[in-house]
Amino acid sequence: MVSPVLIIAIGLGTAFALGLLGSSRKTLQFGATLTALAAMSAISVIWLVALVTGAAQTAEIHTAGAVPPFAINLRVGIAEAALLATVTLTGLFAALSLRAQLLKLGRGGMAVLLVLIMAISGLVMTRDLFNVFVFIELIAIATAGLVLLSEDPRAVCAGFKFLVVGQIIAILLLVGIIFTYHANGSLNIDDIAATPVGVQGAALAMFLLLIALVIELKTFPANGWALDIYTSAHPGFSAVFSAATGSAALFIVDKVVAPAGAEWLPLLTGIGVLSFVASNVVALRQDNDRRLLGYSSVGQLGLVLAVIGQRDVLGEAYLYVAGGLILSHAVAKAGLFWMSAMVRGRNLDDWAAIRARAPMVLAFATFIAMLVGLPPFPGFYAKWDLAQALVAAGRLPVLALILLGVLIEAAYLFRWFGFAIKREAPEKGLSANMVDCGITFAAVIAGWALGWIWGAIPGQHNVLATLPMLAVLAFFALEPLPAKIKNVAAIGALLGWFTLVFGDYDPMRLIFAVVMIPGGAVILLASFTETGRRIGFYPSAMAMYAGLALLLEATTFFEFFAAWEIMTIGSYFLILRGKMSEPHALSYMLFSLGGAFALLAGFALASGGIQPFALNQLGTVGAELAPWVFVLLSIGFMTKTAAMGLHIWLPGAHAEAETDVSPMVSGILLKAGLFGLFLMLMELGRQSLWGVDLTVVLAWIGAISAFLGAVLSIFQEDAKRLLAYSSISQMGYALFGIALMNHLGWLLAMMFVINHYVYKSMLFLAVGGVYKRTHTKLMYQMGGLITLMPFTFVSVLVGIIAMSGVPPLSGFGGRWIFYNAIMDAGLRLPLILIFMAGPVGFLYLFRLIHTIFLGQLKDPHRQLKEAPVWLLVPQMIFVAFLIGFAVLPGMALQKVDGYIGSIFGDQPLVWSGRAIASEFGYWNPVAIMVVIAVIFVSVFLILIAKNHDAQKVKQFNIVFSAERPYRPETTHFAWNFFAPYRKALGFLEAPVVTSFWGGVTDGLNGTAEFTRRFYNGNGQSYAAHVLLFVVAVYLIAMGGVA
Amino acid sequence: MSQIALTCGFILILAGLYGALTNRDILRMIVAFTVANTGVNIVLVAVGYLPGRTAPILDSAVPVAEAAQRIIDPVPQALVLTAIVIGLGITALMLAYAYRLFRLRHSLDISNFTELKW
Amino acid sequence: MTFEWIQVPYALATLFIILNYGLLMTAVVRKLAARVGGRPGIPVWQNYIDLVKNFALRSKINHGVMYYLGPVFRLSGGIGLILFVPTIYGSSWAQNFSFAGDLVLALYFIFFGTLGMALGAGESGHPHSAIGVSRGLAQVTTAELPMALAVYSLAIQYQTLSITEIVAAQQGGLFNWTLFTNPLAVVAAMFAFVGTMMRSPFDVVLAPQEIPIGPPTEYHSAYLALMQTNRAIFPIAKTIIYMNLFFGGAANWAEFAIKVFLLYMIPAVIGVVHPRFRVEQSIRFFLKWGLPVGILAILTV
Amino acid sequence: MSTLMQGLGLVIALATIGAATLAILTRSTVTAVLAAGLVSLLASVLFVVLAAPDVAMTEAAIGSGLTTFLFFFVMGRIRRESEK
Amino acid sequence: MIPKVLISVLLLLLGYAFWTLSVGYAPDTELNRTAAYYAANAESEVGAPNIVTGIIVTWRGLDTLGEVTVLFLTSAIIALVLSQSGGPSGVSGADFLPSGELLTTGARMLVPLIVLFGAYVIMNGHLTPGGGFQGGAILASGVLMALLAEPTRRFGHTAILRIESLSGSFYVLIGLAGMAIAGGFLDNGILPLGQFGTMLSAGAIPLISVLIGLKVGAEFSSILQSLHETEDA
Repeated sequence: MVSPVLIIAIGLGTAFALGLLGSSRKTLQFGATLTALAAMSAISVIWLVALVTGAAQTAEIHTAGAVPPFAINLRVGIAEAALLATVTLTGLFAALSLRAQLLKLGRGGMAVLLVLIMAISGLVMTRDLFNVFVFIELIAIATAGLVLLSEDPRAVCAGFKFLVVGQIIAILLLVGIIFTYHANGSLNIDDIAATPVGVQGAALAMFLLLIALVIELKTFPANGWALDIYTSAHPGFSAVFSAATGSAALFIVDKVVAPAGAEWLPLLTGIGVLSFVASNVVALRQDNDRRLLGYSSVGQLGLVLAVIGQRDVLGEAYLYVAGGLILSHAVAKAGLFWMSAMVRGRNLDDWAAIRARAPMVLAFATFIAMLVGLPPFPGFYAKWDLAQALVAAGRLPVLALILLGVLIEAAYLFRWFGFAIKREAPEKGLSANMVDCGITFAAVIAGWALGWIWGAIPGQHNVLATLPMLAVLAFFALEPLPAKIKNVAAIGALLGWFTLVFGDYDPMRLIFAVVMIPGGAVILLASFTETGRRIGFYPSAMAMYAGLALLLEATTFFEFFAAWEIMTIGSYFLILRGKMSEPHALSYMLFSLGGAFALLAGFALASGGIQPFALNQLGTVGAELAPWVFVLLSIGFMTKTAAMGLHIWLPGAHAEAETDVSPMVSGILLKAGLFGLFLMLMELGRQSLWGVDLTVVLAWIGAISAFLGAVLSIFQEDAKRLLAYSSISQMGYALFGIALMNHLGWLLAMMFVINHYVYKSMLFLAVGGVYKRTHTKLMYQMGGLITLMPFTFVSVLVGIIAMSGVPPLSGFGGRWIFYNAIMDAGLRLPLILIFMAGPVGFLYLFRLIHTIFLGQLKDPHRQLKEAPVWLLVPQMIFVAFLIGFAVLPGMALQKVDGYIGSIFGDQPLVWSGRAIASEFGYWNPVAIMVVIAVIFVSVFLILIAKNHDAQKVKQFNIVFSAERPYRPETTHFAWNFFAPYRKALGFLEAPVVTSFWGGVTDGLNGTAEFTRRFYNGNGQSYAAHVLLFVVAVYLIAMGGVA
Repeated sequence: MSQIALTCGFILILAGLYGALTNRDILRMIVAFTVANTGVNIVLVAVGYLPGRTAPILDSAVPVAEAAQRIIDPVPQALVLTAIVIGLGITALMLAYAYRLFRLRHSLDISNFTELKW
Repeated sequence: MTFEWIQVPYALATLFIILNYGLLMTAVVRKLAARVGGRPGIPVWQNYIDLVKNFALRSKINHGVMYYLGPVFRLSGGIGLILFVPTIYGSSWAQNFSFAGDLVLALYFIFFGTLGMALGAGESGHPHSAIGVSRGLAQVTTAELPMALAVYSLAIQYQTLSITEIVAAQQGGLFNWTLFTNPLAVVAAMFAFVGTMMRSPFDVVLAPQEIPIGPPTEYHSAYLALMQTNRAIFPIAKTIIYMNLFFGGAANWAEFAIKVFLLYMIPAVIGVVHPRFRVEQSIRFFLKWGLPVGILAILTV
Repeated sequence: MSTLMQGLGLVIALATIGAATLAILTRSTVTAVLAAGLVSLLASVLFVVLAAPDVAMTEAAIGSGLTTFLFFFVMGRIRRESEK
Repeated sequence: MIPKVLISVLLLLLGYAFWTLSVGYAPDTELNRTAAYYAANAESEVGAPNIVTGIIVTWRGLDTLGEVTVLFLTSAIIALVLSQSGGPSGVSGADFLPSGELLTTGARMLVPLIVLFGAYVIMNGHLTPGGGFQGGAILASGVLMALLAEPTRRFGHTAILRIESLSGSFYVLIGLAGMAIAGGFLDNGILPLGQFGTMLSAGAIPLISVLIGLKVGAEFSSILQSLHETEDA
């Protein structure tokens, strides 16, 4: 093992020696630079590996042959080694990224880069306060030098602002250091920490020291200078500035906190959280990509600073959490800056250029997921552990603010991703070359590898090391294959997984599993219509299914949450594929993440920091916390089921998705929320808060959703939106059923799980087929398609009969159970809404079938063909199932009924033969079917007997008001179909919820716009901000310490 | 003695900062920073000063055995030496920047260099 | 209760009685209304004549499958409704096929014919049919609401969803009728009854076109005959439900005939003396008057 | 340490502050640069009083010497630039 | 721009913090443990009577290496800054200071003396006040003098560059040698400590001082030259 000092020696030595190579041999100089950086990287990586595997112990390196505190010493432990590896590798890649500039400038530039990397490494290793100062100054000077590499003349201004602030930092730092030395008689960090301090003024000295280091982190609001650098510097350098310098600066704060003492931690937390939230808010209004990344960097550093401030409660998890966040940040930010080097335009929507290259999209998605902290990346694990620790320590406000910040960060990052995927690609395009792509992909690989490592650490559940996730990865590899082959593989994978696991599930899980896994496979049949390669579809879809599969497998909170997030990510990418879905996918993502954070908080509250916490221990939560856990989890789950108030993401997301995606996200994905609610209520049962029974609240929300969803649905002109609102209504029913908290209520909800999957999938596929042929989703532009698309018509017909609950199809079973269920329940008022929702639902369903298939056929549609056969196949399977399920509901429900009975300890339904009886009524599906069929057939036969020779006439052959209509359009009564209804009840359509969320968004954006005016571009103002920050924190801190 | 030097150093720092924050001329800002840096150096040295002792050089006047009782703290001096040199480096760099900025806009007024903002 | 083959002829007999009763009674009601208006009115056998005439008509056209099936759905709905509800309490042969399902089945099966008819009319391509359906559906959502609440109130009151058991609970005297034991529910239900019998003031649904529900411009011949048949039995079937739920049911055919006639007369009389509401007016009416009563009914039971 | 030294220190400190004030407040940049050099020079005297000869040497050579020349060089460049 | 009043208030508050520091400051009466260690071990460990030099070169050698690097960086960056900007030809110093015959002649005489003095200061750094930095700065003033005297003359850029690179590289190598054969990176014990208080003593300190002096001198010179000269260099 070579000594880590060599990192410094090699860096410096090479920098000095470059002058010997002669100014004309630039390539040689560049080669030497690369070699030196590679050697430095190699040393750090070797140490990292050795330390992690236990082959080496933390190294204490003494210089000058004396022991500390009398000589400067260095240390390399695991944290240091990891940071060193990050720093040196970033440096190596940065040299590659900057190669053109470096070769142009020659020796000087290369030397500066080498010294910068050397200095950052030194900063990471050193244990001496004044040495810290020297390295910081070296970094500052080198930064000021490298900023000049940019071709942007504004970089000069940025560099100068940076130097001005650097001077102020230096002054504060020196004064702080010398007084700390005076108080402690030592400059060695460990020595200071070990010695108790009694001297007056030591706290103030420590304050100056800390605040100077904190300003190095570019905390809000003392960070205008740094943002200018991010905006104008060469991105190859910005990557170093953000990833390497930022991480090292954090590490220094962390080092100094030990001698400073725990009383400074709250201050750091406060600064960090403020910086995190405020930077992210300001970033909302940013449209320059690099400045946006700058704000994001500042925010991320603030987040880690807050984590440093929480080290007292994190205990052993501290390194894991902080490290996860830092490394995620470093890798992702470096990667994004490198990508920014390839994108020619500077506006966010110029990133649409990357769309042409699928690997770039993958890279972009990876980096964003890392920043937001989504699985399987380290930030996700870190976020989880952080939440657990914070809740265990009762620091809920900190957690709430951090989650808020993450949410805002997700907002602009995913909005940006949406731009990249959906906006028109700019002409300027991309200047991709092998080297830039190579280093970007090195970052991508590093990101996934870190995800694996973070999961593989003992005591953690490795999200990536599960069969479904491996399958997802496999589908990345399959991407070059044609879509049809991948589709076979996907269906095979789903069915294979199902056969593997279904034996272990209890009946209720089994129902969910059938709907989610083989149910997904049935919908995938429709994907056979797609030709080409369909890049991006299968990894996303399989990620969603993997999430669902893991959700069912989950036994602990963590597994459940991880699965939940995976499912969300996958479905987000799926939804984003739709033509017009950009804003809707974003709002889907944000609501989902918001809901997920509610879950995170709820789980953390429930477990009280104990890990792993089994799902079925949820019932053991103490009586004081249980209602709160209930509230948080319900919010999380209801976001997924799109309960009224949290629903505004759904219509757009479901309606704008692709033809075969809509049924997946509607028919299948919504059930995840129900699954969660089932799990929660099974364990928690009824809970009351302030005397209010929370299940009653849920029932009300369910009823309101059922009613308003239906009302909104009837006013839609867009067929898919109509179906989407209908889903809100249907999920409202299910929610109501669950919230009844009795046997039949739950059975009702289970019935909805099955039925809604079947008929909503079927209807979405049918409408999708129509859309494929007519190229419109507006129903009033269709009409009369029954003769052209008979199969589609049949499936819609069966679908709406089933959905409206008209006997004999399976929807009626749901209604019957519903009536029996409410007989037991004490709830009466919300029932009014439910009662009304039923007929209202009939309205929109009729409209759907009428305006599309009946009425007059439009001229442009006369030549249409039936929908593609692969769209029809799953529909026909569903039709067959609906009829079968209508006759024999017992095949699915009887076992579940028994299982629910084992939960509630009762058995209200009696299954005798094929008839079902309850305490109140009875239901014989076979008899119903037979009677209706016999009557129908008899009447039909009579009609045929009389009218078999009826003359077929054109549909258009009609007369009204004694006139022949002129064009079919004029006689298709379809637009604003329920005009009287709108007149009477149109006020229910008022977009109250949308306005509310719109207000929240506008408020945030307004705050962002207002706040960013603060960055007026004047270097002196920035310097004054720094002073203002120092003084403000000083006043606060002294108030706190005194 | 050290109180006097300390106060003097702090006043120089504040004066320097005041100058740097109120003078819009870039060169004057740099001048102000050199004043502030000098102030910092004075503070550093003042902190290492022990009344009634001599410079930390062992010669005939200060034999090794008595050194600990006779000399003042050498550490701050060592630090100041470093700080002075670093200060010069930064000043030189800022001057070079000032020249670049001047070439960019033919102005030395800091408020003319604000196109990067928000 | 299970199925036995003997039930089939029993059911057919019931159906036959109700069909004739319906044909005659609607004619009588029309005649009464005409007399009140000072006109001579139709002969009481007029419905039979129309039925036979339409069945015999030779010229017939077809607009498509759903158009063809619409009347079939319609009539099946009417017949089914009768057959799923026990007609005469205590009679061994007039229980029909009520073993197949309870009150819930009857309530939801009402929509079967409506839906089919609406679809059939829709395929005729006539704009008026669509307008009629739109109005009808819009109105029915609020008109049925008090009924649903009343039924729920009733079900809680009697702790059963079985129509037979509800009727059984009302035996033994006039004051055991739901009308007296739960008057709020009955009032609420009567809102719905009046609202769904397609008479003034709630018959604007029929006004523009008379296709989906009333006699036809497009539907004719055997289509019309089927619909006329349904017109005779469907209101009776509905009235039977109300009779069973709220007015003690019928223990024999005479009681049946009287009660149905009287109930049927309620909307007829109201219709004669009230002008039409527009649809949004009826919606508001039901929400303003029917709904509160219904709510009271479920809260006080 | 005698009162004499104290007095000397005080005088030098006051002079330094005076020079600094001049450097900050004067209108002429040249005066400011020279005043800043003077501050350094006086500071190095103060260092001698504070028993720090090494520092004094450095401050004199670097702070008051080289730095001042750097300023003048840059000012010369700028002047020529603006004359052009 | 922020109003001056606001700045003043901010600085007053900062001044309050400084005032608190200064009021709370009491000079030590004894050397603290670090300083006491240096005082006690200056002879035995580094062998340099000038403890400050001992600290700078040995105990805090890493700082010094960094400090040298700062100058190195600065000179490199200034060269970059000025080479990028392009500018008028000619020299600048002449505008401010007369470069008359007297100065030229005086400079010719003075420069060798200054260089000599610099060398002395460097070589005696471990014995008397002075050392690599001070000496290097003095060397640079020699160059400065020459520049002022003969504005148009160009000094060997390459030579300065070579000196800078070589001295820097050697410094690092000596540091590594310390790691290889003595107690650690930058240990001066690679050479014998010698007779305390003599010129050739204190291990590698004089050698390092020379390297520092050369390097600092070269760097200062290069900075001065860069700022002084025209860009076409």
